[in-house]
Amino acid sequence: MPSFPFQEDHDMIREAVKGWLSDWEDGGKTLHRVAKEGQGFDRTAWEGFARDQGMAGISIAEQYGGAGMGLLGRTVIMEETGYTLFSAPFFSTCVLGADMIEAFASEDDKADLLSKIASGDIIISVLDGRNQLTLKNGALSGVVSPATDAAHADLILVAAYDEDNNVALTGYSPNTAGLSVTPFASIDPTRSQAKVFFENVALSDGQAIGKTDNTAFSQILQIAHGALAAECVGGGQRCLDMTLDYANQRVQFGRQIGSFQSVKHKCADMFIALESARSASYFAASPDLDDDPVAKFEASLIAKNYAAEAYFKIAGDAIQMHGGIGFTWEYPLHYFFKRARGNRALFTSSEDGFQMLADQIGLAQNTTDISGE
Amino acid sequence: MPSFPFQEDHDMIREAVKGWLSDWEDGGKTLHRVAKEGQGFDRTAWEGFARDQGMAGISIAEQYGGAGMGLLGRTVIMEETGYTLFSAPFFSTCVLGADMIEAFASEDDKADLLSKIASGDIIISVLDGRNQLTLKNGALSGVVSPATDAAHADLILVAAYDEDNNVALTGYSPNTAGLSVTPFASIDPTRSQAKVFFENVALSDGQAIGKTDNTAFSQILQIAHGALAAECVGGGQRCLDMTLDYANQRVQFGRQIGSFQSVKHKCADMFIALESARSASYFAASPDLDDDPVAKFEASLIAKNYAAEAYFKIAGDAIQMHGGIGFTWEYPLHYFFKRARGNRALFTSSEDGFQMLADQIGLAQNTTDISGE
Amino acid sequence: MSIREELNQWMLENLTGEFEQIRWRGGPGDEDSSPELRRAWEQKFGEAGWIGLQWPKEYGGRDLSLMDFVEFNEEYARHGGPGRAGHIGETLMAPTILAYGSEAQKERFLPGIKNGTELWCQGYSEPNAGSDLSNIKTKARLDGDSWVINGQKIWTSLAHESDWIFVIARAEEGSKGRDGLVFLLVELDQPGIEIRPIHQISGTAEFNEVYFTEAKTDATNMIGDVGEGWKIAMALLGFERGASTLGQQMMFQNELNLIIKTANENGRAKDPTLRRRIAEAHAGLKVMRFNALRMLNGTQDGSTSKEGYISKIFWATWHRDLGELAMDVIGADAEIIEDELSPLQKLFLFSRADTIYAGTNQIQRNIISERALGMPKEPRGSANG
Amino acid sequence: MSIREELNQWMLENLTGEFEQIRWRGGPGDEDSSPELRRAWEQKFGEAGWIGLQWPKEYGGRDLSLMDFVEFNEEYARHGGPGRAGHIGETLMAPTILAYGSEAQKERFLPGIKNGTELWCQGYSEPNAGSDLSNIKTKARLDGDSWVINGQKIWTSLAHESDWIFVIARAEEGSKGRDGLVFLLVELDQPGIEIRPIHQISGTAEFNEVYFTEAKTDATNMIGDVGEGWKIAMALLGFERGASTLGQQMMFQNELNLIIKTANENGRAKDPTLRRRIAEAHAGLKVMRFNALRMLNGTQDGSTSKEGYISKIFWATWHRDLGELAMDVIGADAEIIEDELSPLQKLFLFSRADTIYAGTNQIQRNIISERALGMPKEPRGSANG
Repeated sequence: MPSFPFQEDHDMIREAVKGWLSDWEDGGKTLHRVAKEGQGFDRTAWEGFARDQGMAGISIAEQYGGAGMGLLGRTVIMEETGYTLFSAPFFSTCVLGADMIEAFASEDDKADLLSKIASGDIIISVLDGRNQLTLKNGALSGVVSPATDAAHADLILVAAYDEDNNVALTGYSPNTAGLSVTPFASIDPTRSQAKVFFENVALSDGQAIGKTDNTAFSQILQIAHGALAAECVGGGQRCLDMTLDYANQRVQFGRQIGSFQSVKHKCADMFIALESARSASYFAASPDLDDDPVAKFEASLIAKNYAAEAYFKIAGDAIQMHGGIGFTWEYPLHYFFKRARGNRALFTSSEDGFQMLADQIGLAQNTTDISGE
Repeated sequence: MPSFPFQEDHDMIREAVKGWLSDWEDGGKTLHRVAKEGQGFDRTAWEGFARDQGMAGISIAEQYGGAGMGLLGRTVIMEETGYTLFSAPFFSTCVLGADMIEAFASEDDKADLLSKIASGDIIISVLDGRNQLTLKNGALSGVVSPATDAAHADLILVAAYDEDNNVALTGYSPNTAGLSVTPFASIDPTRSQAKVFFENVALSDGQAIGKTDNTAFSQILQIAHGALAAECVGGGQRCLDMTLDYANQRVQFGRQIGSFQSVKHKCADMFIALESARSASYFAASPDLDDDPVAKFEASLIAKNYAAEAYFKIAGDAIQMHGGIGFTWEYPLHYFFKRARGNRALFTSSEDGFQMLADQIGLAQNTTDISGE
Repeated sequence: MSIREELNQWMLENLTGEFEQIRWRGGPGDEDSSPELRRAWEQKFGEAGWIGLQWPKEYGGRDLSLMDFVEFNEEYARHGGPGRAGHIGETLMAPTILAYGSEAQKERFLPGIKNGTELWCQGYSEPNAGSDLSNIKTKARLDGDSWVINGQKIWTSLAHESDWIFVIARAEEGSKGRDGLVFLLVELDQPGIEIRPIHQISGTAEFNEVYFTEAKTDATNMIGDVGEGWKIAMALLGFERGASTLGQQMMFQNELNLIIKTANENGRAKDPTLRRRIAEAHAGLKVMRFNALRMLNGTQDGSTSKEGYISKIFWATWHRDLGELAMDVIGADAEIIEDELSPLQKLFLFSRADTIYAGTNQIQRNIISERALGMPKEPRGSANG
Repeated sequence: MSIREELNQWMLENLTGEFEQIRWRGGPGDEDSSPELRRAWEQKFGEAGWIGLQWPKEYGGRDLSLMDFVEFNEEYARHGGPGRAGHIGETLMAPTILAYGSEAQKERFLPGIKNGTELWCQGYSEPNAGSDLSNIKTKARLDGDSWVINGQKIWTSLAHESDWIFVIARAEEGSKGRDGLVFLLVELDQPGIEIRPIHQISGTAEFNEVYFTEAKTDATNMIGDVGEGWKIAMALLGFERGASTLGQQMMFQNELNLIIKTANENGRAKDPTLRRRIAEAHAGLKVMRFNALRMLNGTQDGSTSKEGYISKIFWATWHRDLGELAMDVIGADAEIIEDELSPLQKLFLFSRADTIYAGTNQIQRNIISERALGMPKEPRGSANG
């Protein structure tokens, strides 16, 4: 029986992906290589995964050449790529990019772009430029940072306010005049980050994908970001697994350290946080919510922020439980800790996320803007 | 050698007070009696403590008949009354009342009132009515709640804004026309609380004690409330002592529960919180700060809020470590838990307290008022 | 008509009149409120056929599916249905009798539960066997056709409102730990039983001590055999993690709603720190609900799936934190008691027990680490381990 | 002139020129920065007579009182004085030699420390003796006039920048735990010693592994006697909780000031949640300072007063939390590395080690519960306990 809420085919995909990614990661060796190369991106592996394994299209509708396995399908992938820190643009391209196109593009553009995503032939980076970019005389200026996976994207999807304060979504080639992408080193070396500079980039130089109002755009963006919860769950599971392996093997004071109550209880707390985050993640991907965008938005908000907090706590505890080896570079645990820290801040901070949730559940708000910037 | 930062005479006072209060409390029996009587006040005991034992004047200057033992003197008393939940108005009268008079009264009033405090002949309740009372045609109206120890006070000292937005301090007899005191049951049954109603209470019907600007008044009030830190430390020490006694005596799974790491580590955490709170409390009472009112204000702010948070955490953990017996009425631990909860909210909430501290250390503030009411 | 609609209809028609006053009442920490009215409600509820829905049809149940039962519980709580006086009988005793009882025991005891006429309580804990449940000292000896019981139980919820108690006792002289125990059903109204209330931190008394002095029960009132007491007691605890947790969560939702309402009314909803804590509480409740669905869909036989192990510590800790949040949301007035403790004040005080009874948080972490994570057991002490 | 004024004058005149670039640098997590310049600074500092102020006058000290030494440290930190390359020598090695060393050892080793010409590191931990310090496997055997050492030490701070190491090793074949150990002083620059850096989570390498293969030291370089190694090692750790903690706190204050500045500049100072966390960090630092004063006034002999036991876990946890706060205050840009890690990024990453090295938080809680609270020890396992 497949584990709730998944179906048999999800479980099969998980088994296949798990093995492939485990080979890729090679017990941390590949993470060291990726960190050394400094790109946060393993192109060969991505092509193997996306094209040869056919994983890029897991949640793309069947009519566009995907497997049509819905949010639960990509939850499986994100969990397993999180477990191995697979350094590839699945989230940027197949979640963020695909969701934007699915929601806002014309049927023709969908047919074109979604099938390119499904076949692994395109890498997309999505930039939310609503607060960073200004539109003047039909051209965009400003800087968007951090811009995940922009450094090797074939298509950069940019959201910015138009003259009517709607959100316009435009697709640019990275070679567009006035647009430049500068990669930067991130604390998390397994994810590709960049700054994207816009100097009078004409809207007409890009491909107009669609328009929508601000609220609808925020909802779709949040639902896509909800998939990060699964990445957090996968990473958290990895941290717990590494900790259990270590605790059962390491002997101090004449006992496995895993027999000490302080270690056992910390592992129990990690497990509680992990399974809670898993419930939050699965809830947001639950097909029950498919017809209720507001409920799905709220569930995604909960999932992303709850799971990101849990992952950071689990990863920090994992380092602590490992003692000295936990904070060495050689032992790959720190990559997970860094990813956890990055995920807490990616898109919205947990603080802003929970404040948004407070609005959502009907708590009266202050009228003043209290966030920084 | 006396323990830093105390002197020999402080240690002597502590020994004397400790024994007397322990006899009073009688292993929790007296707390049950006080709770049953519903006054939160043991008059006989107070008279014994204040008059016969001469403890009311511990920090009053010698020229007014006190012992002149400074803030460290009253720290000793507050710690020990906190250890036993001594149900008497030492804090209201000998700390809050005395500080107000010391800071704002004329020399004549000081001579009169401070010596009455020192001799244990007067009970004072101090009401901060700045936001609750309005002045119209020379008379005050409104309700102040909670008003600690007002139900049995001989003198009610009321702070309210005057026409110039200064703070006027006026002393009233509880029999003053238009003033009425209604005691209420509090979750913490060992402390006396009331609501005090003002219906056109003429300023001229009271004794004008003094005037000051708002900032100076807030400072003095905060410094007085800093003494609550010592009460929290005393109460926290009692919770830890009860927990250690229990953990060393109770056997489960064939071992004293105090030998389990989860219990040991929780007790260690309680001790860390307690000793930190103690440092905060002693720091605020340190004679080094006597010439620096701003530093003393800040230290009091830290002490009260830091120690109140610590006490609440310690008391909650103490209940948890006791298991079933910890949440029974019969076992007196819950009185300490309730006092801890009350102290967190008394005067200012910890949240407001830390926000004030943020101002104090130079963090830019928002202009909007974010607190409730 | 779905079960939800059926119940909705019935609640609209029946949670009326005198029963209005127990709407939203009788939850954890409030179980002492209006006991007689709640007993009457239990009978009315039973007469309407709402008790034992998941039981097999041959015992008067409807063999209701899990998801339908979930809906049923949610609907009940949505109406503010009173805390069920018969919940220990329905959710713990009945599944145990169905799984381990004889045909005669099923016939004797299931109808009283189903009709709401016989209320049950639980006799597990003892003064010296709190977290260490196997350290049972209460003794039972067979004397002719009767078991004769001597000893003391503690933390027995609602014993003073119940008709029967199930008891684990030591039947073999000199046996230790999990061996030699029996699981007995005992009528409370008899000279050999004395019930003394334990007043809690909230001043109320849901819990009791129950003293057995030559108390008797018929020899036929043993579930399983001599020496099987531990196995049956543990199976019963397994049922505690069942679908009733979803009903409990709806009670929690009601409490959270009250907190949100309070915060909006007194303006503290605008305080970012409280906003965040309330939002986190809301998120926690959603997590709890989905975790329960995972758990219930994972196993349906009283055993515990891996994620099921987090259920108790998660809700207990969440609920305790909610109590602290409630007081902070009320603000300075939180200390004032008008007439009696308000529901949020009760929540604050009673929820301190949540992380202790039915396995403290510390015991839960032991269980999780050993059973869900397979970590090594601690060495036992030498005293009597 | 007070010691504070004396030092103020000197710092104004000397922390200048090339040394400007190491102002504020070289604290924990930043100890790899400009090692040569900091070695030069240590010598300059020593030449000025600032090292060994608390030592007796006969060994070149000034017998400085505790409170004066506190002021001295505060003043040094106030100027952003560089992390001291010689701090292990001055604060750990020297007091140990003064307390347990022979007259000859004092004459041989104190001047190098005092002049800033000989830097020390610590050889305690081993790969299989992390928290369980007594499980030492490194061996020493006396061969003529020399001790010959074989084994491996780990987590040795700054071994690659040091001249000497002090080592605990097992001198009696077959001895266990705390018995049979010696405390040896060993010169690092010799063929029998290999130093390998351990790269940390921050990418920098303060810590090292040190391998001993037939390494030698003169027989006279043993402090105490064979079998006294444990006693001396523990006494040395006692000195770790000395007045130098106050200097450390001034470093912390500088970090906190940088966070406050950042928050004011980027506007996050107005976020109530961050405001509260920053205010709590400030309160924690004041508490730490007063706790240190209580501790230092309580005992002045290297033993630990009751409140002294909380010192390590308190600062370590506070500092780790400060690292997380720093990143949250920076906001979305916190991930961006410009050229090299910024001081606040280093703080975040390196402080993960704080709650682990020199006794993990878990070990600290054991120590507190057993030594400060007198709670029972745990039963040891049977394996080799």
